[in-house]
Amino acid sequence: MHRDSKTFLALSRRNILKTAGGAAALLASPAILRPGFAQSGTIKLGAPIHRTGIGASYGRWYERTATAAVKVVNEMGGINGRQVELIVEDDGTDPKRGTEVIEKFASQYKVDAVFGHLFSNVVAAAAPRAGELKMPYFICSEASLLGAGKLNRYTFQPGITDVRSQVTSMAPWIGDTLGKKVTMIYPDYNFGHDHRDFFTAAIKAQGGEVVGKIAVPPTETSFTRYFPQIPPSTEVIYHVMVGPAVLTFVKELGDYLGSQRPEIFGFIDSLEGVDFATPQLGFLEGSYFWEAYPRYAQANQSEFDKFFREKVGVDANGASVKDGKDISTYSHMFSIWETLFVMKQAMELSNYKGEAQKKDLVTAMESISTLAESREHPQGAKLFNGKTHQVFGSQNISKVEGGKLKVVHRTSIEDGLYDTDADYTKMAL
Amino acid sequence: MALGPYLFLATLEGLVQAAVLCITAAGLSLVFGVMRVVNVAHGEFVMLGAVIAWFAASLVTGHPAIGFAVALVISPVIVGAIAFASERLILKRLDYNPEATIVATIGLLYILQQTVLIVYGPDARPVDPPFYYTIRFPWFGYSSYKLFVIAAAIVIMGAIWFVLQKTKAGLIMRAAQFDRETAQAFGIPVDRVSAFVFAAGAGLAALAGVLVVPIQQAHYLMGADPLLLSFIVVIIGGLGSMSGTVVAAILIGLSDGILSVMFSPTLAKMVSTLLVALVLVFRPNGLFGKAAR
Amino acid sequence: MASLTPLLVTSGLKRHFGGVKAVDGVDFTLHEGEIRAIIGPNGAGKTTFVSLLSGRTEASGGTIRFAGEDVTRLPAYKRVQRGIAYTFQITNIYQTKSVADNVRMAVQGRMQRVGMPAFDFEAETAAALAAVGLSDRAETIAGELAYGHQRLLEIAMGLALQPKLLILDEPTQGLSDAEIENFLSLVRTIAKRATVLLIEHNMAVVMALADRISVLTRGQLLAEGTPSEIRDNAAVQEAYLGA
Amino acid sequence: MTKSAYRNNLFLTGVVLVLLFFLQFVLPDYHVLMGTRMMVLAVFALGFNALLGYVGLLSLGHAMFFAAGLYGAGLTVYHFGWSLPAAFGFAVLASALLALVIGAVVLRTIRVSFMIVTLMFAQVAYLMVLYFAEWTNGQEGLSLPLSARAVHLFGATLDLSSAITRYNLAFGLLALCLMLLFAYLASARGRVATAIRDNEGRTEMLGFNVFAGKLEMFVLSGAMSGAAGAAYALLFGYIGSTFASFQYSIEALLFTLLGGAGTLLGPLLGVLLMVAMIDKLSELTSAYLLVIGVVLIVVILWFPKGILGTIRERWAPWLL
Repeated sequence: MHRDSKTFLALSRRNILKTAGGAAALLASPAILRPGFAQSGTIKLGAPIHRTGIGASYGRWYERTATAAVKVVNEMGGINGRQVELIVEDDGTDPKRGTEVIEKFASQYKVDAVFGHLFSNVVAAAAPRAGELKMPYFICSEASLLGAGKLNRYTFQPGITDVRSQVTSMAPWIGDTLGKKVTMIYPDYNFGHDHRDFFTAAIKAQGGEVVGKIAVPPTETSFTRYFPQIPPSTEVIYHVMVGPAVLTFVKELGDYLGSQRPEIFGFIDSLEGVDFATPQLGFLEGSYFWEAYPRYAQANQSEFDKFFREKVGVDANGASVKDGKDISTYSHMFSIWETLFVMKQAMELSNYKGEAQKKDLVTAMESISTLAESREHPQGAKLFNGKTHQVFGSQNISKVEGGKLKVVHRTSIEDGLYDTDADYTKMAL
Repeated sequence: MALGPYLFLATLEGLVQAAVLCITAAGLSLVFGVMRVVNVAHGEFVMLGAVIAWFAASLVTGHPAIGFAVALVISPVIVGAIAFASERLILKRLDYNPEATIVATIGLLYILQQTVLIVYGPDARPVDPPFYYTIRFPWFGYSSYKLFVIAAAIVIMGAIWFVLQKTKAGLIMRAAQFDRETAQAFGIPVDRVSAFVFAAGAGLAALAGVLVVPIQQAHYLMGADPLLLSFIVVIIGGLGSMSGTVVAAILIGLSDGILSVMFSPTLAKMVSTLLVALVLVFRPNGLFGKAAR
Repeated sequence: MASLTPLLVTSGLKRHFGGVKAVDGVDFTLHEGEIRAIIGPNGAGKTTFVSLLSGRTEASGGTIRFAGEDVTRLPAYKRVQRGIAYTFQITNIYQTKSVADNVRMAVQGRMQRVGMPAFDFEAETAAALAAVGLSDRAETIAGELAYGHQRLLEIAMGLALQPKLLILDEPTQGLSDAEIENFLSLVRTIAKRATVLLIEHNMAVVMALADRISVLTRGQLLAEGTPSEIRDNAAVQEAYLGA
Repeated sequence: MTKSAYRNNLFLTGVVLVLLFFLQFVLPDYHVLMGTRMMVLAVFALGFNALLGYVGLLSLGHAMFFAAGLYGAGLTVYHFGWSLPAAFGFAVLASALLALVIGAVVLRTIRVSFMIVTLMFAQVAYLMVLYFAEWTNGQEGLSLPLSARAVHLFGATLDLSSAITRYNLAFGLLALCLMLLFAYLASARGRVATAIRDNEGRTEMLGFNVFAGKLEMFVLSGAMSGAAGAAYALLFGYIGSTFASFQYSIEALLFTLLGGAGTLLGPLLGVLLMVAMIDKLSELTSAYLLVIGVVLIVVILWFPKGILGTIRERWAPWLL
């Protein structure tokens, strides 16, 4: 039922971009562009995807994963007997367009829910709009805004743990195994600030300290100039970077540090979608990465992971089965898959049939608590907090060995739980 | 890090930036000098150069240096040809009217950038440097390829100087720059010179793109920064003055390198852009340009 | 004919472009009501001189006094408001506006100067057009007029400003003999209300119109006098014939 | 302007406004939203056109005034909790003031220099938004709080989350700006502006202060762009640095050139066509900005007068 975006795109490019006349003809015929207009009796889900802009490498894989998940759902008979239709819009990883896309989903396509928003700067702008439009809005972004009570009753994060929980659960291991004096390098927007604030607090609780904080604008293309700010007393470099230039960042870090490097603990974000078998990344051997979901199939791989890889089209090295050089954003993209299945669960709980039941969908979501490891949740078991709308799962710490990532530590769900006053159930529906 | 090595690193970074900037801005300056056209699409030519280098590197097997060498040759040629065609099809028809050409080159900017998005995709893709060796200083390591970029820029600028000063083509360009009408009267085909100059300017931008791509990765949005910086350089150096351009590129590259190590890069960009705007208002011939005629 | 009050006085007026001294220390006096012609060989600095008077070019040195006031540093539009009107050597009109609209702009300019009294816009416009004989072409687009008529429109705009001093820069250039005849009587009419300063190459026109003539060479005032005095002046003859 | 031309223009503008007003009753939800956005952007384009179309100054930095209005309104609401009308008024004043200061500097330059200098000032403004992230929250931007989504005025409450309310507010602003510009252009001051555009030297030699005339229009233009930005912030409840970017300056230029620079209704027409085209194309390809490039080049090569400008030239010379 869903539209195969890839061929559709290829086709449309050929069609429209050649002649202005073609574009004019298309303008005059809005109804044929979207299957969404013609169909009723389906559940329509809007997916705002970062097809372009700084989140593009994530966006491509989020789209593939969402498409695969919708296909699986439809093969299972859909939701409440209705087929699921996926409508994708590009938001350019731009907060402004993020808000406009939400409006478009609500007023033009009249979707039942929106899911899959990733970059937290876009989420921060789009969530209030979704709340105002009373549109159930499921994010896959790790944004800690939600757990802090800063968003609204219609926003949920049921597929991935937020940054606060991630760093809280890993700080003890970092402090004990790698060192207590940490220098942080992070992107200068709220995602990075979450890392800065929550990790600083978490490592302090372990008796450690953050000795250097280096904020880098997410659109930066050259990084060497930032590195002299790394204090000599640093025992651990903690890096997390996003955007199109992540590989440059890591390479320049390698050039700068050379062989006598301190311990390095990175968030896989810094190399998400990047091949480890790049010659200049040799210096990472023996360093550590956070992974929400191990990119390289581990020795104890679960059957659920096998199923997930097969359906999305990813091999044991985390690359596309069609192109071994096309590396997935494995540690994040599972979240859009899991999110869809949580939505399915909530829709089934509330016997959701259409738009009028959006409020029931919200309350059904709030009643969910445990999620077992399964094909629907291949990353592992999770706890969902109905009050804060946030899910909690286990984190992995992997070591680079022979150019691959091997999990050396897995946190428990409890390690990442934190106290908060947020309670969205008290907000008006 | 102590202040000395800190400054040393900043200087190295500044020189690399100055080197790339020199070549890019030289192209922009040449086009403005001879044609009086402000080419807003200049940054996209840099981007195209880098993207073509990626294609070259992925098509040519074997040592990365081979792909790089191929890119050094074909990138400027292909980009030059694209520029040549746009000059014939668009700029010439506008009779080089200054305002109209700015609007047209803005259009060109979007067309090039978005076409690359369609053909090449939204990802940043790496290109291996022709050689990979890290020079170890006592305080930090530094990529030898970056030093190569500085050397390459010196060679290229030398070649530009040679062409402009010592060859007939250079003489023709200088004549056209000095006075279009008179040059025309002396039988110089100013019209055809324009097309070649536009192509040459774009080719230089592409060359800068090839040089920078092993450091930066090829990405469809990478044209914005080089455009703004070369604008700044060309304005400070005096519009159309080649030697002014070189001096300004070194000045801007170094100061930007040093300022961004010391302060926020955003602040550095903000202040330099503001200063340059004021230079253009109050000293329209640039800081190093000749006094008002 | 000429009254004794000087309308315009320049002293030591200079304009240098780089090393070129286009106007180099001119002391010049113009009396109210006269018709003065400025002549001189090409490149003598005539146009630069009147540009300095009208404010289109800034003086490098010296002073300009108009109606007793120092106007040396005033911008051009303020001098126009004080009563100095300038008609361009190369016709400079609103090509896309109608003839009447061209003149209306001038009337509006004057209205602004005298400060918004009840003002009959259309009557003023019509009067200026009638004075130059363009009444029947009022609605023609100015750019479509014949060259001679464009020159007349230029003068009509000058007239509509009702200036104290009207500067005409080569007004007869490109006109036919018949048009020149017409022009001569027009200037004589204008001179009844305003002082006229004209740059002119056509010596017949100069001799027929001017009360007095000033001769410029190489940016300096060479001679001044009545038409017959100038005609007999040896220095002037030398300058013109290049002896 | 002759009396009949005045009547024709008044009539045409009236018809267009009546049409726009009644559209809200027939359009589907999404198009009401699009219509609202288009009308606000049309105010922006109107402001841009005031400068390009009527005094002949091509600015490449008008996003700076749009952003001044956007942030002037958004930040006072967000940080100081100002009432929406106060924030709107402040934003318009602030952008007018900014235009006065910037105008006094940039109007010393002409033609190409003017374009580049306005571009650079706008770039500085954009970088400032990023740099003062503590206040503006940089690229991520700020969403206005729920309390700022309603206006309490004379005992009545306007709910800004209602699509129809927003439509009518945007309509009111557009109507006001159109009428304002119409009145201005039909006045003596408007004549001076077009005289400057047609022949600057001549106008100065008729005793008009050309610099002041340009500055006046620059301020009017900046204030109108700022009003559009302020309306955008308050109606849609989100402010972010994207609105200050180069692309926004270009869009104003694009709308105006397409519709016809120097025509009263051209910018509105340009906005309608362009925004609809961009919206449709974005469903088909991520590279939808290609259309900006293509339209710019097609217009500049073959229709430099734009749609209404061409119509005026061929069929309706009275068009303002």
